[in-house]
Amino acid sequence: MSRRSSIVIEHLRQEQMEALLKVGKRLDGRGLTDYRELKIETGLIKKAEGSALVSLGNTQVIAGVKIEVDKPFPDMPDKGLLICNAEVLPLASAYAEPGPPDEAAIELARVVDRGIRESEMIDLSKLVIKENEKVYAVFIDVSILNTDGNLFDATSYAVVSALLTTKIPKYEIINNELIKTNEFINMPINTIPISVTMAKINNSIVVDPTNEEEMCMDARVTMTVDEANRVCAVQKGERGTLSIEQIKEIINLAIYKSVDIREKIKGVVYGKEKEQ
Amino acid sequence: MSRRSSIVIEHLRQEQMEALLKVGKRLDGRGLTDYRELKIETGLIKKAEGSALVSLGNTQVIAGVKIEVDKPFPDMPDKGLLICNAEVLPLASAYAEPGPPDEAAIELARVVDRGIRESEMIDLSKLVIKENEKVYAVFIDVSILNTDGNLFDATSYAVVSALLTTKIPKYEIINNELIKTNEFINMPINTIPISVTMAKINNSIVVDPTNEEEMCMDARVTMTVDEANRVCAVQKGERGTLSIEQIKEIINLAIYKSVDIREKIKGVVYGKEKEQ
Amino acid sequence: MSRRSSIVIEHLRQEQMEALLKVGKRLDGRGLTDYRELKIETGLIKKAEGSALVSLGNTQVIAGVKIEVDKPFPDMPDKGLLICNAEVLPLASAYAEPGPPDEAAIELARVVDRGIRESEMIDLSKLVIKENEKVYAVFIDVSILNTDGNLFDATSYAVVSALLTTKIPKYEIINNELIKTNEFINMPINTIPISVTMAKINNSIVVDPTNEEEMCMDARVTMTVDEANRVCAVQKGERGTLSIEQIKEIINLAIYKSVDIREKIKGVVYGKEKEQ
Amino acid sequence: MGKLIQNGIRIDGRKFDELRPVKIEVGVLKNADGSAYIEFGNNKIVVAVYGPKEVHPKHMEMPDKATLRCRYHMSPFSVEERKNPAPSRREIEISKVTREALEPALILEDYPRTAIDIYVEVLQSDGGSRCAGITAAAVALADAGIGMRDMVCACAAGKVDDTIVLDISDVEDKEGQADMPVAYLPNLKQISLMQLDGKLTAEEYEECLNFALKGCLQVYEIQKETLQKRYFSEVSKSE
Amino acid sequence: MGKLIQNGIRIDGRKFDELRPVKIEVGVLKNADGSAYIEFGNNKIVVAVYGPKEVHPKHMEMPDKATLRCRYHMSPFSVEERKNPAPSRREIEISKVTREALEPALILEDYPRTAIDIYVEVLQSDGGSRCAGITAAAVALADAGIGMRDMVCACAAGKVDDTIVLDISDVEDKEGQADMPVAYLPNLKQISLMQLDGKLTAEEYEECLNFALKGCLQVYEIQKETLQKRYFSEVSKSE
Amino acid sequence: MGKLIQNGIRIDGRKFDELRPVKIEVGVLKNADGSAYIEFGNNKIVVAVYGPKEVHPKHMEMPDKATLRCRYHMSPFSVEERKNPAPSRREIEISKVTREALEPALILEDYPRTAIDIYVEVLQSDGGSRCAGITAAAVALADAGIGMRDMVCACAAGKVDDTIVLDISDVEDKEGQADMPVAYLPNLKQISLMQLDGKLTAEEYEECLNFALKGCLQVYEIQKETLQKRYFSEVSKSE
Repeated sequence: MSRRSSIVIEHLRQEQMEALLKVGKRLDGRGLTDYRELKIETGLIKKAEGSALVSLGNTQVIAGVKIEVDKPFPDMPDKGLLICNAEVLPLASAYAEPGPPDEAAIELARVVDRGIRESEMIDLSKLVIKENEKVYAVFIDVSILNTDGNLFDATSYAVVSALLTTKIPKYEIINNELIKTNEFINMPINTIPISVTMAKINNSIVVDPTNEEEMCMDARVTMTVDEANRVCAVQKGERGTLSIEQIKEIINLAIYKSVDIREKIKGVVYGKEKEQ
Repeated sequence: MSRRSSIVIEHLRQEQMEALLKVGKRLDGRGLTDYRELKIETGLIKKAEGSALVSLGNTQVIAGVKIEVDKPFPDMPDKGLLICNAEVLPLASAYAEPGPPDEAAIELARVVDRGIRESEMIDLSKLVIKENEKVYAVFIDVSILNTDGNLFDATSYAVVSALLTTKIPKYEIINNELIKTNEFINMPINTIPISVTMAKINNSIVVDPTNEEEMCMDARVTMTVDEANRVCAVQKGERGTLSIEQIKEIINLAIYKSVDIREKIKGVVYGKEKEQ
Repeated sequence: MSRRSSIVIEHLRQEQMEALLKVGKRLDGRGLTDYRELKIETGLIKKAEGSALVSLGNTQVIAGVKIEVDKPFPDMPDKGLLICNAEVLPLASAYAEPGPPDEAAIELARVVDRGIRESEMIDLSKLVIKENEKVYAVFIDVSILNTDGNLFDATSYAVVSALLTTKIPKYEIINNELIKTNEFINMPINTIPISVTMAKINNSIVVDPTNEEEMCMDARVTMTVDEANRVCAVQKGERGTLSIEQIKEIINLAIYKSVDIREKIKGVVYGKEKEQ
Repeated sequence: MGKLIQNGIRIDGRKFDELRPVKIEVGVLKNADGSAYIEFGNNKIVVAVYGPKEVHPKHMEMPDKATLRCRYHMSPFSVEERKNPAPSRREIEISKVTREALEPALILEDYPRTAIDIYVEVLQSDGGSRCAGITAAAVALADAGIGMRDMVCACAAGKVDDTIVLDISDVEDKEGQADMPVAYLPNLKQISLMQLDGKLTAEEYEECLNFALKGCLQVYEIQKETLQKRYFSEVSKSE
Repeated sequence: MGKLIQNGIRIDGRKFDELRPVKIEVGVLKNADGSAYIEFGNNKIVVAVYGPKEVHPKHMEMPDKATLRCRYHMSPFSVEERKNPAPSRREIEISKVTREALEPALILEDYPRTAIDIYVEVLQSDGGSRCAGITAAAVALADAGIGMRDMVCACAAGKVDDTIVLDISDVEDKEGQADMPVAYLPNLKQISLMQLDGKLTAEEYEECLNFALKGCLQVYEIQKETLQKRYFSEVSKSE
Repeated sequence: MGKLIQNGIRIDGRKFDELRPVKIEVGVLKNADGSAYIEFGNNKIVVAVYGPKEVHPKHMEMPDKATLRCRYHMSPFSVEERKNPAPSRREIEISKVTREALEPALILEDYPRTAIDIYVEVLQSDGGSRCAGITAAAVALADAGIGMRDMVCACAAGKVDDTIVLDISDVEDKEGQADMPVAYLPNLKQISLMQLDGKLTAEEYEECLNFALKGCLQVYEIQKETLQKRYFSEVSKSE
């Protein structure tokens, strides 16, 4: 259903938001460091080697993993390839336009990619069919279906969940010919990186901002944390700034929040696997 | 010379057209199921392996066929390739713009391609040099030179005539090397598909609509008919609708008209060939 | 610092320019056939195999040469490749826009390329690693940093200087494998072509026009002259015309001016080389 | 090549005139003015409708009615081989015929100088994705409250192993002899989409069209049920 | 390499100062405001002129004269190897020099705030297609009734086997030593296009230019004949 | 893999907390409203600022402040393998973070309805080019006379051979363990750019950030010297 509001009402909402933040509350009733409800469904797309539909509140994204066989990069002859794209589909909001990814969608894809890559979530050295010649190429495409803030985390969780449930069709080289076998191998996983996005609004730090909150935020920081509680990728965005004290606060918050979310994802992914 | 008319005059013409259609007549004096004069000239472009310039009334198009050698598609290792493109050149009308093909030009090329492909006009299995490795790729490019309605049929007749007169330079693989011989082979032809385009204007069905008629039509149907009088490709276009009875009428009309046009094309193409 | 002037002042400048030209003088004090100061610095970009930063008055351009190994063109199996591009960077003037090269930048790159190619400056037959299989590809990219007229000559001098100082990393094919050695070979040079650009303003011919002069010029002619005083490439541009007499004047002027400029370039390039 | 029909049963177990399972949900996207999700065999498609809204660019505005725009798009992971996300020629053609299939059902004259945008996103593709997309789009348009003269329901029929069958699947499309997608305005009894790939005699053509129309009517029943459940049985739950 | 000249005769049988056969037709396209078709050797080129007309986009409009635009384009089948239909860098450069070769002959001041579009479509390409295109475009501009100060005629000359020759063909261009396309305003005696690929001494340059101008004048005669036949001898037949 | 640190000395001879040589020049481009050239290690970067100026396209105009735009671009010859001149996804992301790093220092409210364009051109690239570009851009903005709340200085720190070090070079970036570019407003003590590639514990993170901020302050001193020399010691020479 259509949601249209006048600028006057928007300004009233904003004042209300700021007043609430001062007393540690948010418009939707959450505490400053509470996430919205996270729902994950994997395996929806049978034609993809892995897939996950994620809702974070009203933000909804779907990630699909396709596996192809390709040549490795000349300077990485013993590594598989990882390619991550994201598109904010025009159906996702009244403000999204069809066309190639804009600046914001490119940043989104690159930050999510960085979290996967820098955490070394996937052991790319195990994705080699024949060194220097044939490796697996992991294409991760994310379609944003509905936007209501925090695309970074929703996209990251969808990508991580899709990768965790990906089955790679096994190829072999026999007599110099590439043969697709009937076997599948699991995606080789080292760690589960968790993205935690925080917004600074009027000097308050909140996690998992909604669209309304993002409209008012000064700065955004996304930190990706691995299972050893190390920060592996960070992106500060928007035109606001942060003090050193705020950054220290944010690091600890990211590490703290990542633990619960990782457990949630593991529950869904491995729980589901047992069911099958 | 420039042809400019005011909206008032256009409306008067439209009223006149509608009045005439009610009594089975058309603005240019044709009956509802009459085609305009069809002129075909083949072999105009010596640098192309086949070519045809077609006029259908004032609509004028030129098709050229170029033959290249390429790899087959992995899922069709024993078939040659067929690629059909059409461009409405900016010289064709005051409303055509330079740039990549728009929606209408893409539909045009795809519908003409469908007629050739689904009728199996060309025996693609004979366009193989070496299975899985080298096949002939048939590039058909159509340049629309002047538009006055019914681009679908004019384009299709140009493509069919160009293909019927195409001589393929013969290639051979000798000692694993691709060699271009001095011989030529005829395009392997199974059937001659004929496109028949009909327009519904105020519940009358006419064939071969002019530009003026297309401005007023509710719906357009293009049916391609093979030599066994089978319908092989259909495209309904525009925002109007058709009743079941109208569709029955249209099928029979398409089959009926296709016979004459096929004879006409054969006359030009094979007549000309004997001359040479 | 910002340079902004009103249209009134521009018209006054233009009148002054035209008055001066009638008495053989120019706004910046030069005679009609004088070049502005030419400064050349080579080797600035260590990551490029050759580079040169050129100032011609306030026009400033930088050229970089990158060497890659590629397949030769099928119809030139015994020749290396030469690819020349130019981009007027948006930082070069208030009127330059980001985006793919426009008509003017494409003409610029093609005319500079033509001078290099048609003079046979580089002996492309010496850039072959293995005939029909592997040749050196010479990529010349020019970034225009500041525009103040006569981009053609400034770009050409930068390209020529960069090529003259290029060291090609030597590749060899050993056991069917391409190996990069630690050796370097000099760019094989046949001649040093010199571009001379002349503008016709109100029937006066001037060399090396500034931006102000180009705004008023009727026609522009660029002639590239080799060491044997032969004209190897010509491009007339802009909407004005030339008489036969003016063309004769221009040929001799181009040949005459080319000698000094060639000496200047040789001095910088070979002088510098001896220093090293 | 294995036969596609054996003992009167198709390769996926269906009878000649049997539809694949169809499931439609309405209102699945929060931001859209109307939306629907359809599973039609293995097709999984989500559709959003935005509008009536301001027209950008302005020159597309029409003084007497709404501008209808449609984008049919496949997600890169929706098919066997990863698809480049840029729109292909096939997607551009399907966008056009989808728009033309829906337009006759819409009362665009009620919304002059506005735009109505329909976005069809194929998350998983199977045979007949254009018909499934049109079917879902019609439901999403109803959900958006756009004035309609009639519903639009769509279904393909075709020819497989010399037999006319309803609702061609992926395998039947690739290995079969003809595929005819049809969209139908069931109350006005008008056909708004008709295409054909493959060879049919005039008699086969009529039989195939009749099959397709019967399929359309079955699809129409599911559309009606879906909307009914959404707007009437759940009236108490709605906000 | 076979020699291109033997016993004073060129490889296609022509003398040094002989033009290839040239044929021009006017008014070949119904929709265009002016049009022409030229066969110049094996070049086959059609040109349309549209205008004076409204300018889109508006910011290209000029208050004191018409905006002249030109597109030189080759059909994909016009050359040995199929050409991608997207404009190449070569086509963009030729579009520019074609426009600049024609502009001095046009009285653009008579049509302020309008656009004049010239479309040159090369259906079959041979050596000298830009000169052939300019020649046909000038005739099409006359056919469109655009005010002109002079005709524009164009022809190349060049150097082949150390000999200056007129009207370079495809083979002579590829295997020869120099190619100089020239466009000329014959009554104003002004040169509006001049390019050179290849090496010439100052003396050879002048000789080559003189050859080219003689060729231009021959082309001019054919242009005049064509227009005369169209506008005067056939006056009774015209509509 | 050779070790990157031996006996407390880095592979290029630097100490852990030592910056590469940095040199800045102001006013290097004649046409720009402000410009700067920086050598930061082997980075060679030129920056131009144009504005405040009219906004095109008009719809980007803001009624209450200037529109800040930024383009970070690498010349094709600036890197080991020739770079395609079209903007890559990496360049688009860096353009965005560069703009966001500079914006908090600018008093954009003083220039409503105008645009300020920043063009960062990397002529030669080394590790830390985004920090070098931001540093030079801040100087070019000052040169253009744009009102600023504070300078912006930028520097990266990182982790190499398990050691936190300042100002990561190309080799250290590729072979090292972490790279953290930071931009800093030195008087307001605010961080406007912060990114991380690589793994750091919370403690290492703080240490690394402290290193980076110390580097920023060193860069700030060089920025101040450069501007001082330009605007005060050379006051007699300026035009």
